[in-house]
Amino acid sequence: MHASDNKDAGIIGSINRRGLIKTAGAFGLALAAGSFSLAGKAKAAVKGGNMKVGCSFGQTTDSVEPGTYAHGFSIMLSYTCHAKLTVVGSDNKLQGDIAESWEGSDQARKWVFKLRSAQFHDGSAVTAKDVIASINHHRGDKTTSNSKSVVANVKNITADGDKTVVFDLETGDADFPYILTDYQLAICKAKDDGTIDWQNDGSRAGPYQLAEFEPGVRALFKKADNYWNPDVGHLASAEVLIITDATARQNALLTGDVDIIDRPEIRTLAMLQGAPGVKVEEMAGFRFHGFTMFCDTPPFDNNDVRMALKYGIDREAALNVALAGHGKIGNDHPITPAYRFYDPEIPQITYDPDRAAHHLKKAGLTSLNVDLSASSAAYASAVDCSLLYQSNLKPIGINLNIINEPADSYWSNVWLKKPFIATDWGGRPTEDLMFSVAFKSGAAWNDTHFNNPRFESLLLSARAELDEAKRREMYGEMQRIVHDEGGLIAPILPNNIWAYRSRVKHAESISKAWELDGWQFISRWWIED
Amino acid sequence: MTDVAEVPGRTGPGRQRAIVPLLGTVLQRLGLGLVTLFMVSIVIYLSIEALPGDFAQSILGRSASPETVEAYRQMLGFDRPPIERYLSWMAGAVHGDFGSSLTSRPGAVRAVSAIIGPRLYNTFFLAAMTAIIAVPLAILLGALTALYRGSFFDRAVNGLTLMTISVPEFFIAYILCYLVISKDMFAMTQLGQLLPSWLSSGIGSVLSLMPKLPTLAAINESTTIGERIWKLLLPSLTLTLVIIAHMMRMTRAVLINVLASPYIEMGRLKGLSSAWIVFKHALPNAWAPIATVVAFNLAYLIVGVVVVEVVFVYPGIGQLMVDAVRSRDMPVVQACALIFAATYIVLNLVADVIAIVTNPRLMYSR
Amino acid sequence: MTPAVTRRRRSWFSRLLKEMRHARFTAWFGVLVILAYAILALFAPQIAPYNEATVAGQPYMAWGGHFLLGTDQLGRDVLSRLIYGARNTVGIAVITTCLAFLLGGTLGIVAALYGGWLDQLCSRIVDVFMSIPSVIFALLFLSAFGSSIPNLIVTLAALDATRVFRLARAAAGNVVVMDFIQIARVRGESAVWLIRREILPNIMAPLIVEFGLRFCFVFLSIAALSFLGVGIQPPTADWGSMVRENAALISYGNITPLLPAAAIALLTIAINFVIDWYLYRTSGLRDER
Amino acid sequence: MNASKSEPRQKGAPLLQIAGLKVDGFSDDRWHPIVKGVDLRLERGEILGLIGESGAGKSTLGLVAMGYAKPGCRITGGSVTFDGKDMLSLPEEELRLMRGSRIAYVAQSAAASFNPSHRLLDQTIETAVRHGLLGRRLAAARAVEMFGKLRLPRAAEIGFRFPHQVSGGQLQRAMTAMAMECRPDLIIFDEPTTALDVTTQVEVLASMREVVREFNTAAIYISHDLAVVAQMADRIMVLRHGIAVEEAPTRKMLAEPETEYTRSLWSVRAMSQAERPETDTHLSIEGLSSGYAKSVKVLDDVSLKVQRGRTLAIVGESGSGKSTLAQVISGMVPVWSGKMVFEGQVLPSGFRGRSRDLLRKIQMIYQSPDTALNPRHTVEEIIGRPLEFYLGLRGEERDRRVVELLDMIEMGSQFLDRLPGELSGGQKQRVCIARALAAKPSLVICDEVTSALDQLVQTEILKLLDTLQQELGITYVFITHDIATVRAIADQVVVMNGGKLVEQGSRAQVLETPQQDYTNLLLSSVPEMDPDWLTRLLAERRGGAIAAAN
Repeated sequence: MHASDNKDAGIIGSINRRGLIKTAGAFGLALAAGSFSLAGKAKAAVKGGNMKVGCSFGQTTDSVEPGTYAHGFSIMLSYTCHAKLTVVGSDNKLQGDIAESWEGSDQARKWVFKLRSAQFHDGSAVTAKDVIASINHHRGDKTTSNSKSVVANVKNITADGDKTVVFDLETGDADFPYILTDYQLAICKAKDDGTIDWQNDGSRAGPYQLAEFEPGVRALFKKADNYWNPDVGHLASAEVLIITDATARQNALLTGDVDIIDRPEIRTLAMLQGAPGVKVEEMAGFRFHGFTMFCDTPPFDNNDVRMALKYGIDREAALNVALAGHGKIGNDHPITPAYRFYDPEIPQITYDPDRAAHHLKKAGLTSLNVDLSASSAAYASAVDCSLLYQSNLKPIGINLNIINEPADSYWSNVWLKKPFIATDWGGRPTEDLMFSVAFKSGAAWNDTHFNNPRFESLLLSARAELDEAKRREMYGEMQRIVHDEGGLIAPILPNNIWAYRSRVKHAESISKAWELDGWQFISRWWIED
Repeated sequence: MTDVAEVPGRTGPGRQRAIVPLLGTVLQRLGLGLVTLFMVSIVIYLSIEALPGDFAQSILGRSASPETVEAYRQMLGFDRPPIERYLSWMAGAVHGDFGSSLTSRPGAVRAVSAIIGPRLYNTFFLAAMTAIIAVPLAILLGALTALYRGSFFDRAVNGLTLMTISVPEFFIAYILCYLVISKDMFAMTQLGQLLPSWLSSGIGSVLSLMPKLPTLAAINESTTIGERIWKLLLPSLTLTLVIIAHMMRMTRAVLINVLASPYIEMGRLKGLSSAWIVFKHALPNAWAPIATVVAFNLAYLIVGVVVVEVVFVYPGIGQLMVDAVRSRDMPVVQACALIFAATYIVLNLVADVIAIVTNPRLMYSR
Repeated sequence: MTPAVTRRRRSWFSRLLKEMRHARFTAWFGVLVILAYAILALFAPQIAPYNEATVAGQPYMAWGGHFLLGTDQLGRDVLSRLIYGARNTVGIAVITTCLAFLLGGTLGIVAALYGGWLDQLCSRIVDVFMSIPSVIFALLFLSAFGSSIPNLIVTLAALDATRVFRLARAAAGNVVVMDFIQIARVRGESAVWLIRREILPNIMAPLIVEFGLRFCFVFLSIAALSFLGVGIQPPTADWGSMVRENAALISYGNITPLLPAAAIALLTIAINFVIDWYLYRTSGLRDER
Repeated sequence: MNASKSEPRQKGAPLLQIAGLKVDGFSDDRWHPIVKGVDLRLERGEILGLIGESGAGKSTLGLVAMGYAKPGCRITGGSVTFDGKDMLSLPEEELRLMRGSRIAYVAQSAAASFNPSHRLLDQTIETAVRHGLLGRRLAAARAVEMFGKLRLPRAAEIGFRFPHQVSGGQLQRAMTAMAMECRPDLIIFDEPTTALDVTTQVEVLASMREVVREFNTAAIYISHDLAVVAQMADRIMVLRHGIAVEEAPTRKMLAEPETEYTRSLWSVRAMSQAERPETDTHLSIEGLSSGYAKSVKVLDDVSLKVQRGRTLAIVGESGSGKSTLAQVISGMVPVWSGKMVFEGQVLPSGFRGRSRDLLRKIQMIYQSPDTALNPRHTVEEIIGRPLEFYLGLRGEERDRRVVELLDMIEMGSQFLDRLPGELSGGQKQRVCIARALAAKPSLVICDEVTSALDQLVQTEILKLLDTLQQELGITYVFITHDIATVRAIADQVVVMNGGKLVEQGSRAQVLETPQQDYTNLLLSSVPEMDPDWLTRLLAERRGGAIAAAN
C-alpha cells in the first residue's frame, strides 16, 4: 500500500549460503534479551499449533504460478508449500530438498542431480520428468517467468532414468546448485503434455499444503503429511493475513491478533521492543540503498567526479535518516557483508569534504551542478537521503538539484534512463549474478553503464573457478574495482527486521536470506505457549 | 395523523396517476445512468491506458527482462490495438460478462465476478452495518439539535462532530485501536500522563470496562455472522464517526429551515407538542434533502472506505480496486468502477424517488 | 460633488470591525485563530526556529529545550514543521479551493443561467466524475502524472469543482427565477454582469459555507492520499502527511501525531465558527433562541 | 342583520381581557416596542375587528391573546386574561392544551400554514385527537360535517386531499373548519381573505361568518381592509404603531370615524382622477396569443390599443393572463401569434430581438418589490445601473442624476447606500419606479405595483405615478386586480378572464355600465364600506340564482 514499497524489494533478494558469515556478526544487534539464552537450548521444537502471521506484502493480483512470484508473501508461499531441488538450511548451509545429492563436472558446465523418493501432496512420486517440466517452465522464448534470466545459462536438461536429472550449462557455473534454491524454481507435478497445473495443491511437494488462498487477503497453510523431511514443519497450520498498513500490522501484534509480523515500522521500533510480550529481531541483509551514476555520461564520465560524489555523503547520518540506524554503512560496491566473498579489507569510504574537494579539483572543477532524480518509489527515505546528500555536498561546491520524480513510473521512466538517480537493489543469490546482472558491460540492467576490461575478464574466470580461495580473491578484486571506479554510491545497507510474540520460538541459527529465516519460518519455527 | 384507514374513501384522487410521473422519472434517470456508466467506462479505460506501465510490467516487476514482459503482453493479448480491446470488453460487459482478471492463467481463469463477488458482499455488509448505526443516530441527533438549538447539548454535539470530520479517517481508526490496545494501561501511556490524573484514571477505568474489541476485521467464508459483526464493530464505529457529522448537520440545517415554516408555527398554535411537531410535521417535509445527503454518505460507505479497509484488514472492494489500479488489471478496475458508479447512480435515484414519494405535490397531481 | 460622492460606501473593513464589535465569543475565537494561522503561514520562515527540512537534532527528542515540541522521526523540529505545515497546507488548500470554486462555481452559475444543452453537457460530465470515487480518481491521475504539488492541486480542485458545480447550479437555480434577474436580462445585460453582479452576491452564503467545508476537506484529502502514497512528497511539511507519517506513534500513546491533527481540527472549527457567524449576520437567521 | 349583534352581552367576566399590553420585537440588534400598551375586551360570542397597517402590531396582539409570543418577540408588560386565566403566567404545557382547543387560529396564508405532507382531514382533526378530546372516527365525522357547513365541495372526500390539491379559497375554509373542530371559545382570524381574489373572498367571508355565528364563537378578525372587517365584526379597533387609536361599534366607526387616520384608511377608495383626453396610439396589440413551455396557452387572441400619455388598466383575477400580457409586451415571454406595434414599428417578440434603445423605452415595474430588487445592491447601484447602461452616464453626472431621481420619488440622498432589506415596502417600490424612470422610458408597465402595499402607501404610490405621468408624459399599462386602483388611475380599462379579453372601454364605460356578466361579478364582489353589503350581496345573488333557475 505504501508508495515506498518497492515491488522488487523481495525479488532481487538473495539466498545466502553456508555459514561463512560469523554468527555473532550476522545476528541482529537488537535481539530482545533472553531470546538467545533460550534459543541455544531450544533444540526440541514443539509440534502442532496454529501461527497467525501479519504479512506486509501481498496483492489481489498474486497468483500461485511460480513464474510470477515476486515479493515477500510469494517467497514465503513458495518455501512453505513448494519443494525445490536444493534449499538453504537454517544453518545457512546448502542442503538437498528434492535432490538427494549432486555433482558438478566439466568445469562446472555439467551438473547431475539425484532425486530422493519424495512425494507430491497427492501422493504421487516426484520424478525427473516433473523436475524437467518445472525448470523448463522458466526457459524458452515464450516463457512469461521472471526467472528466465536465472536459468538462461541452462543449455539442456535431460533425464537419466526416473531419479536423475542432468543439466548442461552454456558456461561453467560453480554456483549452479545455489541457483536452484530460487523461490521461483519450484518443483511441481507435470501433466502428460509437460505442462503443470499450478492451481492444484496436489501438484506441489512442499512441507505445507495451501489449504485456502484469497490473493491479497489471506492464506491458510496446513501441514503436509507426506513431506519427505520430518524435521521440517512443526506447526499444524499457519494463517497468513495480508496487513499492508504498518500501523495496523503493529497493532495486530500488540493486541495478539497475530503472532508474528514482518517489517515493523522502523521509526517506532524502540517502542515496539518495549511492549510486553513482544520480541523484535533484525539482521543484516543483502540489500543496499544508494545512488547510481552513468559512467559514460558527463560529468560522471570523469572518475574524479565520481569519487568526489562518493566522499561527499555522510553515511552515518544517512543511515540515521533512512533507517533510524537499523542497518550498516555501505562501501559503494554491491557485495554486502552477508555475501560469501565479501572483502572486509577494502577501506571504508567516509564523508570527507576535503578529499571530495580534492577530487573535484583534480577533475578540473571548482564547482559542479548536477540533477539527481529521486522518489519514494526508490526507497522510502530516498528523498530525505537526497536532501541530506544535498546539504553534505554544499560545502564541497557541488550543487545537487533534486528532482522529485513520480513514484508510479519511477522504475519504468527514470531508472536506466536518467544519469543520476536514487536506487535500491535487493542483491542477487551469488556474487556472480549480482555482478553479471548490474555491472557487466552491456547487461540490460547495468544502471551505472560500467565497463571495465579487467572486471569483465575476472567475471568470466571467477564463475567457472571451483577453487574457493581463488574465487574469493577474484571477487575481492572485483569489489575493489567497483569501489574505486564504479558509478555506484551505496552508503547504507538496511537490516531485515521482524517482530513476534514470545510464544513463537526458533532455532539458534536462522537463514540470512531476507527476513524471517529466509521466509521459511512457517516450516521451521514453532509455538510454545 | 397516520391511520385513517377505517374512514371510507381513503383512496383519494391521483393515486394511480402518481405512478406515471414516478415511473417516468425513474426510467429517465436509469437511462441517464446508463449513459453515465458508459462514459465512466471510457474515462477509466483511457486513464488506465494513460498510466505509465501496463499489467505485464507491473506484475513482473522491475527485474523482468524485456523479452519476458513482451511474452507476457502477448499472452494477455496486449498486441491488439486498445480500441479493439475496449470494444471486446464492452461487448462482454453489455451482456453482463465482465471478463476475467489479467491475473488469469491458461487453465486458471479468475473471473472478475468471482473476484469481486465476495468482496462486494463484504463491502455491502460493512456499509449496511454502519448505516444501521449511523443513519438513525444522525437523524435523531440532527432532530434533537434542531429542536434544542443553541443549547449546551447542541453546541457539544456540533463541536464533537466538527472534530470528527476534521480528523483523517485512518487516524480515527488508529485512535480507536489505541484505546483498545491501551485499555488496561491507559494512565501509563504518554497521553494518559499528559491529562490530569483524575481524568486519565477515569478514562482508564471506563476503557477497562470496554470489551476487548478486535482491531483486525479479517474475515473469511467460514466466519459466522455473529463473529463478523463482532469483528466489524471497530470499523463501523470508525465509519460512523466519519459520516455522522455530515448527515447530522444536514438534518439539523434542513429541520431548522423547515421549523421556520408557517405550518410549524401553525402546529404550535394548534397546541401540538414540540416533539410531535418536529417528528410529525417537520421531518416529513425534510426527507428529500436528508435522503440526498444520506444517499451521498451511503455511496461513500461503499466506494470511499479503502483507507478503513486497509487499516482494519477488511477484504472489501475498495482495496481491490486500488490494488487493481496499481497493477493495471483493467477488467477488475473497470468492473469496480462500474459497480461504484452504479451504486452512486442507484443511491441518488433512490434519494430522488424518496423526494418524490414523500412530497405529495409530486406524488399527487391536483 | 454631490453628497453621494463624498459619502462613499462603507468599506468592508470598517463594516467587519462594526460587525465584530457585536460578534459573540465563538466568532472572535474563529477570527483570531484564522488570523494566527495566516500570520504563521505568511511568516513561517521568520517564525519557525528551524527550516522544515533541516535535521536539527536526534530523532524523537523529548519536548522542551531546543525543540519545544520535540523532534520527529528524522530529528526535524516538530514545531518548525507545524509552522511550515501551516504555510504549505493552508496555501495548498486556499489555491485548491479557489480554483475549484472558480471553475465549478462559474460553470454551475452558467449552467443554471442558460440551461439547455450546456447545462446538460456540464451536468453529465459532472455526473461521470462524481460517480468515480474521488480517491480512485486522484490515485489514477496522480499515478499518471506524478504527485507533485501542482498536480495535487489540480486534481483536488477538479474533484472539488464537481461538487461546487452542483451546489452553485442549485443555488443559482433559485436565484435566476427571481424578478431582478429577469429585469437585468430584459435590460440587455451581458452574461458576465449577470453572473458577477446579479447572481453571485446572492449565492454567496451557501458558497461560503461550502468553501469552508471544502477548504477543510482538502487537508483530509491530502492525508488520505498520503495514506495511499500519492500525497505531498517529503520533505515538504503538511499536516495531512504529518499525521500520516507519525500515525504509528499513536499506538503507544505518544501524542506527536495528535499535534497536526489538532492543527487541522482547530482550523476547521475556527472556520466553521466564522462561517456560522457570517450566516447569522447575512441571513438574519435566528439560529439562537 | 343578526339580532344578537346589537344586543347587550350578558354581564360578568369577559371572555378575553387584555390590559396595558406591551410587546417588544427584536430587529437590527435591538428590541423595539411593537405594541405599546393596548387594552382590549372581548365578550363571549362577540367579534372584534382589528384593523391597521402592516407593522401596527395587530397580528402580534392576536397571537398574544393565545398566550403566544412570535419568535423574536417578548411580552414586556400588561396582562392577558382568558376565561379567568392569566395567560402570561400559565405554564407552557397548560397553554399548549388550550391552544387549538379553546382558542384557535386561522392564518393569512392557508397554503403556507397547512403542512404540505399531510392530508387535510388529518390536519383538521389533529388537535382534537392529540388532546384526547375526540376519538379519531368521531373527529373525522365532525370535520366532514364542518366541511359541509363551510360549503366545501364534496365534503366527505375533500379531507383526503393534500393541501396543494385544493384551491386557495377552499384551503381557507378548511382552515376555518380546522379551527372550529374543537368548538373553541375564541378564534383569531389573521387576514384570512387577504390573499384571495375578490370573487372568492365574498364566498369565504360568507361561509366563515355563518359558522362563527352558528356556534356563537367569539372572534378577533384582523385585517387591513376596513370594508372586509365591517362585514364580520361587531366592534372595530384601529391600531397604529402599536397603539389603539380608535375603537367603536362597526356602524359607528364607518359612519363617523373620529380620527383622521381612520378616515385615511379608505382614502384610496376616494381617489379618482380626471380622465385625460384621447391621444394617438402608442402601443397596439392585435390577435395576440402566447403562453409557456410551448403548450400552456395563457393568452388567447388579445387585441388592444394603448394611447400615448394615458393609462390603460388591465383588470382580472389571478389566472386571467394579465401578468403574462405584461411579460409579452416587455419581451420576457415570446409571442405565439399576432403582433404588437410600438411607436409605429412592429415590436419584436422576445427581448433578445430588441435593440437597446427599444428595451430602454419600455420599462416595467413589478408586483413584488422584494424580488424585483437585487438584495445585494445598494439603492445607488440599482438606480445608477440603467443610467450607465442605457444612457452612458458616468461619474458625477450619473451621481447627480441618481440623486435627482431619488428626489423625484420623494426619497432623499441618505438612501443611496441602503440595501433593499433596509427599506420599507413602499420605499422599495419607489426605488423600482426610480429605476424604471432612470431609463427615460416612454411606456411603463405597472404589474400590480400596489397590491403588496398598505392602503396609505398605495395611495402615495398611485399619486406619485400620477404626478410623474403628468410631468413626463409617460404611457402606463397598469395591471391590477383591484377595482379601487382602477378607479383611481385609469383612463381606459380592459377586463380579462381566462386569457381572453372580456370587456374594453373607457373607465366610465366599464366601471359604471359593465356590459358583461363577468365584469359585473367582479365589480359587485368588491367590498363596500357598509356593514350590510355582504348580506345584501348574498341575498341579491341568491335571488339571482333563483331567478336564473326559474
